[in-house]
Amino acid sequence: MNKPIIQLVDICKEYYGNQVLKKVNVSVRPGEVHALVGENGAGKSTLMNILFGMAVIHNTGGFSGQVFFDGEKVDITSPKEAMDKGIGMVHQEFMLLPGFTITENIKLNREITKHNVISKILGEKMKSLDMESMRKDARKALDTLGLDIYEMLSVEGLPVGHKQFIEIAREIDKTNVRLLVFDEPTAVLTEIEAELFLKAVKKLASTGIAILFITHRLNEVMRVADNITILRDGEVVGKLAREEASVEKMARLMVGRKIDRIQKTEKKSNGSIDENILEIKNLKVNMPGERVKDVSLEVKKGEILGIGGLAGHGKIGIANGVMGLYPSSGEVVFNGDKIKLNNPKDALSKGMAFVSEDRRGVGLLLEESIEKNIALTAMQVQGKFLKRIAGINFALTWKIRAHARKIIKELDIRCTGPEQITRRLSGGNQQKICIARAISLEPELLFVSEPTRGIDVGAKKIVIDLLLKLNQEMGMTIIITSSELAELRSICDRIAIIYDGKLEGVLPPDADDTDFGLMMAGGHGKAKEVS
Amino acid sequence: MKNAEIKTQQKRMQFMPDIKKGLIRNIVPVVFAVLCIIGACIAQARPLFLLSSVTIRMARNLLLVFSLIIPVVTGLGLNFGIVLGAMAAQIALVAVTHWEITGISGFIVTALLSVPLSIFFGWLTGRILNRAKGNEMITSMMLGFFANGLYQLLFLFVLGGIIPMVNKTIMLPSGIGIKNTVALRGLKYALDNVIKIEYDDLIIPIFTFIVIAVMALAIKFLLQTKLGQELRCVGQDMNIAEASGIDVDKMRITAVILSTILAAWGQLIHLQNIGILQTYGSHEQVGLFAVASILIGGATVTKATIGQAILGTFLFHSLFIISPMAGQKLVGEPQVGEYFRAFVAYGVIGLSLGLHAWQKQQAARNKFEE
Amino acid sequence: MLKKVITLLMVTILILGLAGCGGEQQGAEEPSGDDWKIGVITGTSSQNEEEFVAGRELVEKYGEDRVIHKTYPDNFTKEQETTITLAMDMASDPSVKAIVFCQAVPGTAAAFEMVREQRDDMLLIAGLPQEDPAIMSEISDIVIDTDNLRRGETIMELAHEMGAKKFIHYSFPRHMSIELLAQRRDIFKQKADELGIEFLEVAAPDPMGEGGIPASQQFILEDVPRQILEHGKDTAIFSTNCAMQEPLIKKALDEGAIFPEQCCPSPYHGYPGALGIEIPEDKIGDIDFIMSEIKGKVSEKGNTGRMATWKVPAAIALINACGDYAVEYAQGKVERQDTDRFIELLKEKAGEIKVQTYKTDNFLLFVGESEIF
Amino acid sequence: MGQKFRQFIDNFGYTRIVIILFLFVLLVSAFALELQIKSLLSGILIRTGMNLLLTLAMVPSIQSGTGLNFGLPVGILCGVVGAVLSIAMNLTGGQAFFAANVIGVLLAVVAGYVYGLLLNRVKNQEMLIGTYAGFSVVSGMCMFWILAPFRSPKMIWPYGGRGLRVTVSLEDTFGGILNKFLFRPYKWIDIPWGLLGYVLIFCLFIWLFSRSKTGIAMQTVGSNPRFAEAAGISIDGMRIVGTILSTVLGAMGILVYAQSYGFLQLYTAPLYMAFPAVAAILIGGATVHKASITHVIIGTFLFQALLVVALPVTNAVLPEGNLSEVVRIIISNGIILYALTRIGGGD
Repeated sequence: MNKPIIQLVDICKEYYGNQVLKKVNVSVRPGEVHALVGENGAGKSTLMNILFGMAVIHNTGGFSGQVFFDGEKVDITSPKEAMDKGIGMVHQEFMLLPGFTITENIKLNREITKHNVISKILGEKMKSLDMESMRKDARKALDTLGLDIYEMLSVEGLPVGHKQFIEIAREIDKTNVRLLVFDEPTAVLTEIEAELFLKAVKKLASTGIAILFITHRLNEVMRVADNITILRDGEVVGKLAREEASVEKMARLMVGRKIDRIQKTEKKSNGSIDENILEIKNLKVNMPGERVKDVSLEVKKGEILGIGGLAGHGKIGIANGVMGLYPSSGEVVFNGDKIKLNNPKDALSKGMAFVSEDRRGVGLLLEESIEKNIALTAMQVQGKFLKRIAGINFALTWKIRAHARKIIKELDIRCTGPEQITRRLSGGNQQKICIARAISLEPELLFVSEPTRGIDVGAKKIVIDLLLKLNQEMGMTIIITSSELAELRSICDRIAIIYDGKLEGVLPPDADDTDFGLMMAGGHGKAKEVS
Repeated sequence: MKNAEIKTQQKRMQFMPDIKKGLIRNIVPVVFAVLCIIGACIAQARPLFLLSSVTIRMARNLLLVFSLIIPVVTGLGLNFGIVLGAMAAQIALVAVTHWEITGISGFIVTALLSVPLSIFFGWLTGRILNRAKGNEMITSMMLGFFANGLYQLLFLFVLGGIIPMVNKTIMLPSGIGIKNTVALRGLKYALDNVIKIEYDDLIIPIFTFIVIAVMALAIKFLLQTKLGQELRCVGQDMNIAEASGIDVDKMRITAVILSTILAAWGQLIHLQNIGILQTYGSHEQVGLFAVASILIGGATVTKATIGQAILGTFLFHSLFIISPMAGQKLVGEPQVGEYFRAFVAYGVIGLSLGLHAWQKQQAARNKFEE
Repeated sequence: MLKKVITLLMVTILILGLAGCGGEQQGAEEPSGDDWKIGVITGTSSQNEEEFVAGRELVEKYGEDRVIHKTYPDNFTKEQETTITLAMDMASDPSVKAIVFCQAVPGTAAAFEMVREQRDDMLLIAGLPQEDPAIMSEISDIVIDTDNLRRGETIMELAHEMGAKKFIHYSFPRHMSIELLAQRRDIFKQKADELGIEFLEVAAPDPMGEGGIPASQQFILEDVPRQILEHGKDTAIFSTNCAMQEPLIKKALDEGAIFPEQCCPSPYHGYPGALGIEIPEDKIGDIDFIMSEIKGKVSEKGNTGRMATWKVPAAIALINACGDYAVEYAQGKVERQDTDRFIELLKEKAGEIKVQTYKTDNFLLFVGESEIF
Repeated sequence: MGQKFRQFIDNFGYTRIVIILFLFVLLVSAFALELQIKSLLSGILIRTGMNLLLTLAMVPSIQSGTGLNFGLPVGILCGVVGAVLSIAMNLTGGQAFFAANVIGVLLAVVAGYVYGLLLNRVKNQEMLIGTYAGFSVVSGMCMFWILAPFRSPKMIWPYGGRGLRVTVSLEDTFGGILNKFLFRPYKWIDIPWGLLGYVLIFCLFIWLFSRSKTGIAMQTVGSNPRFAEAAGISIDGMRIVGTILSTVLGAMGILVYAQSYGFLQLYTAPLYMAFPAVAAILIGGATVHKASITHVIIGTFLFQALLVVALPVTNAVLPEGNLSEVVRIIISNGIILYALTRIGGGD
């Protein structure tokens, strides 16, 4: 057994009083493929940020614990330092320049240069690029990965899979690289590409490079990992060698926790519980990064339906598609009425509302007042808060203010008043305003995407309670899309799991952890349908 | 996807046999060319005259248009700040005229003298543009106006007023300030005359074209060096460039400095051909017309090549030569011809910009729907 | 690759197209003695109506086959290359024997120089030059301008006659870099001292600046009443810029100030627009009518005897004289620099004038008689 | 206290503080130099009044997300055509002004709609394309002025030139109609209540509009198009509304300007009209993404006040030569440049 190349010892980190890593220990040896497995928000990214000395860590008060690299205690304060030490990272979002060739991208800012007449006078920067040597290096790196693609092609228009390979090729081309971190590398790959990729990882490891592999595709873990560390809520909940691991076991460790099933009071009867309020047929949504390939789903009146799944599989695309924010096709029937797709106004005016996952981008007018944010959609779509004077619809400031005050009180929004601009509010209060805006429409059906992302624990509970209240007291049908399975399981009546843009299955909230884990990892061939 | 498949697909994309698609992609130059031909037919102009006019104008303006390429590649958009380069050249020209250095040696001295000035101006422009990321174009335009004030201050009050000037021929009678016209007697055709071909009315300043060609090659060479690679990288994506350890701000300043130097030399070539410096007016047209030329050649605010610059200069000046003639023939009244020319020229520039923006939107949509 | 092919293809087509479509006259016939034309370049009517119409008059007088009339760009400071091409285009027709450029805006010197390089025999006349006199007189055969030097004295004398105690000179840096204008200002100063008039120099916004013409005009509208309030009604006002004349005349009349002369003296310059003179169709071009109309308007406001201009429109007389001279040259009747004949022709058009030369023999300056309203 | 003061300065913007201080210094020196303070102050008010609507025209275009309206000459030309037609119809006084406005606005609605369609095709390039579109339209209209069939004796050339005069006097039609209305001289200042009232009514109207359903929708599109889309607002439609409004204000603005100036300017004059309006609103603290009525009023006031006061004072300080004009160019453009480098700097 050789010495570990990297050791993370007792790492703790908190963001604004929120403990995100609790005494985490991980170590990787040269030639080892080490998988780091966990749900979204389990603390994997934070761990990597610490490893790379990202500014965000230092700006938020640093961390406690120790990092050993090659047996020495190190203090990495910038990504550049990490790179110099020989730690490479393959990013989830591509750091590729589309106008450059593959070779140029692989050699970005590490170009091989040679002297010419001018550079001898004017210095280093005037050196010509030695395209031939660069090409050879690139070829070599691509060959290592087993990627048979012409290295002088422009990156623009290449399939995503190839882009991922080019990212990796760039890292392994760095001569000193000793530890490579892959952050969910296969998330965007097709099955065949993933296959190729896994082979390449094996090959790399055999050259003596240590590999830290972050993923939640469990069967891939089984294929390549030598050792597995499972994180949950910032804690290491399991360390397994491959021999002792199984997909089921990992799935249970990954999602399993005490489910705080919130006790529901008796629902207000709102027509027949078996009546479908929404029917989605063969929905396809072209949302970048969250593409929906073919989803059919039925939603019962008065229920809370959860939509779960891992990031990038299209769960978020469903609500966005139905509400007309991204180009979509298929059929959506709401209350027996066919909804015009790609037309937000139609969806809104028929009685649906949407709280977007992109709070600051889509959900809020950051420079405007709280009251305006709350009232705007209802005013535009339903003509609320307006009075017609001389042919012009004027907004009634006092009516808006009264409404805003009422909602601020009801939802307990912490602010200086209805005129405060929303940029200054905390994430939780911003989220409440998004919900307030949606419920100002008094919708029959409410889509909520990632309602608790990026807000603190206390606010999370308030938001969840609020949704529950809307459902139970006002009889609103609610569809929650969330990456936090536990959250879904705590309030939903049913949970649909999306995998690879398609519906993998629908489970009751109290179904087995293993079933959830397997479905999310795409390993569940036949979905268990509950109805 | 199999490698071979990708290769053939790439090939297909590059060698799209569909002429229609090619035309659409080059819609701006095509529209321009068609307009020019129609104009020429209406104007009934003598072909040799057209040819010689276009040739001379190309010689005068090409380098100025080239000076726009580097900032575009670096993602700064169209640099209206090349006006400052022109100013640097004119300051050098006045100095050399004042010292009465003539001929090609005078030209070389002027070219050398304009370099430190343009480096300084370019550095300032670059710093200002770095503070106005995303608004580079309008900022560089306003910078031009501002610099014009300083320029007038220098030429009207400082020279002769604070800095004593010995040579009185270029000074106003009062001794303070430079005359509004300075004849560049010693420098006229300094470059053109080294080698030139004359045939009837047609004069081709071969040497000037050689110099321009050398500069074009120099730009090409520069873009292939390490520095060029970094400039292109900044132009493609500032964030990625930053992340891969490139000093983005410094690269942007470098690009502006290079552009300013080229503009200064371009203005020198321009003025040595014209032979007369309008002290307070010669630099004004520089930005607007160079920008118009390169856009017409099919360049965009994010992509520009030497070829586009050449094509654009050719088309733009053809249009400017032909349209007043055509206008006059068409409407039969000289002043209406003049307005017609301005209407068509500016309209087509606006239209070509519009077509670019529209194409880009179209492309984004197509990409989305793939 | 395809792009290159298309580019090449297009340039070829374009050149072929240009060649194919171009006229066929080129070198068709050697011009015989009788085959002559003259070229006249003036501003558009938005620049200066009189010049443009004078150009048209020449066309009507000698026929369209004899006189080619073109206009320089409105935006002439920025489009010098267009000005050059314009002159080159004329010169490329071997039957054109003379080019008259009025006003000789910036770019004329360069244009003339290039024409001269190709056409040794060409007669080049510059009217109302804006470029350096030394350069202009060297390049052109005849340069003719209103006598800004002598006007420095005549205007001041006229102002004195009208009872001016003070004299305000509106201009801006770019104009003061024009040699003759700067010199005139100095003569003004000197003459004012002699006559006991206080000379005041006021800077106005440059109409070519970022505020454009409106900013300069608005400044005049505001500044004149202030100056009159401060310096009293017996103040003469004068501006070097054409665009400022209308507000200047309007305010001079409103405030009862003295207005001795425009920058380009003519009853048509500034007065009709400023005073809102209505022109019935049958009175177009009737100089007596316009004079009496102006007189009427001036006396209506009680400013009689305090405003003036020249009896004959300077630019019209000038262009007509230039045109006639050019024609005589083309017909072989006069030599290139027969200034005596030229002055004769000018006197025919402009009536009583005084002419002198400036530095060189071919740079002529003239002043006309004043008409006081 | 210090904290609050800082915050106040931050809110108000260094640029404006600097300009106000500069203006203050100028006024004090004007006083010290015994210049005509009353005339200067009155001049500031009149200039502010006559330019306000043109600056106001920038507000709808910024709010609807098309940025600064460099295509303002489009609207201005509509107003000018309106005025020319009203003169051709031999109207005078209030009738002429009213008719010019009605015709101008009608034309501006059509022109604004077409221009809006163009801008929707060229998102993110509006300002550059607007500039060239403005140039082109002005040149096109020059042909119209030459070829226009109007034969009104007030507008034709006196010496037989073809087409219309460059400047048409408004003395007998509607010159000064607003300036003279409710004009009250006081001890220290003359206040043109009519003019100020008239333009402020439109400010009020735009303010009210920004509180209407359509107005709010338009601003939403400008400040966050994706939010607007999610709220069921038609982005392209609102941009067209903004462009039409801006064009209409341009048309009405030039009429206010012309009646105060006393002349109607045809041909190339409208070309330069957009720049002072742009400069004014930027100085007022607006950015290419956000603008309000306050920005318009403060900006127009400061920019015009600077133009009115700076030159007479520098003239008095530097009586010889023309240095004063050069100094003015440097300072006023320098300040605009400074304001522009603030846009990218975040808030």
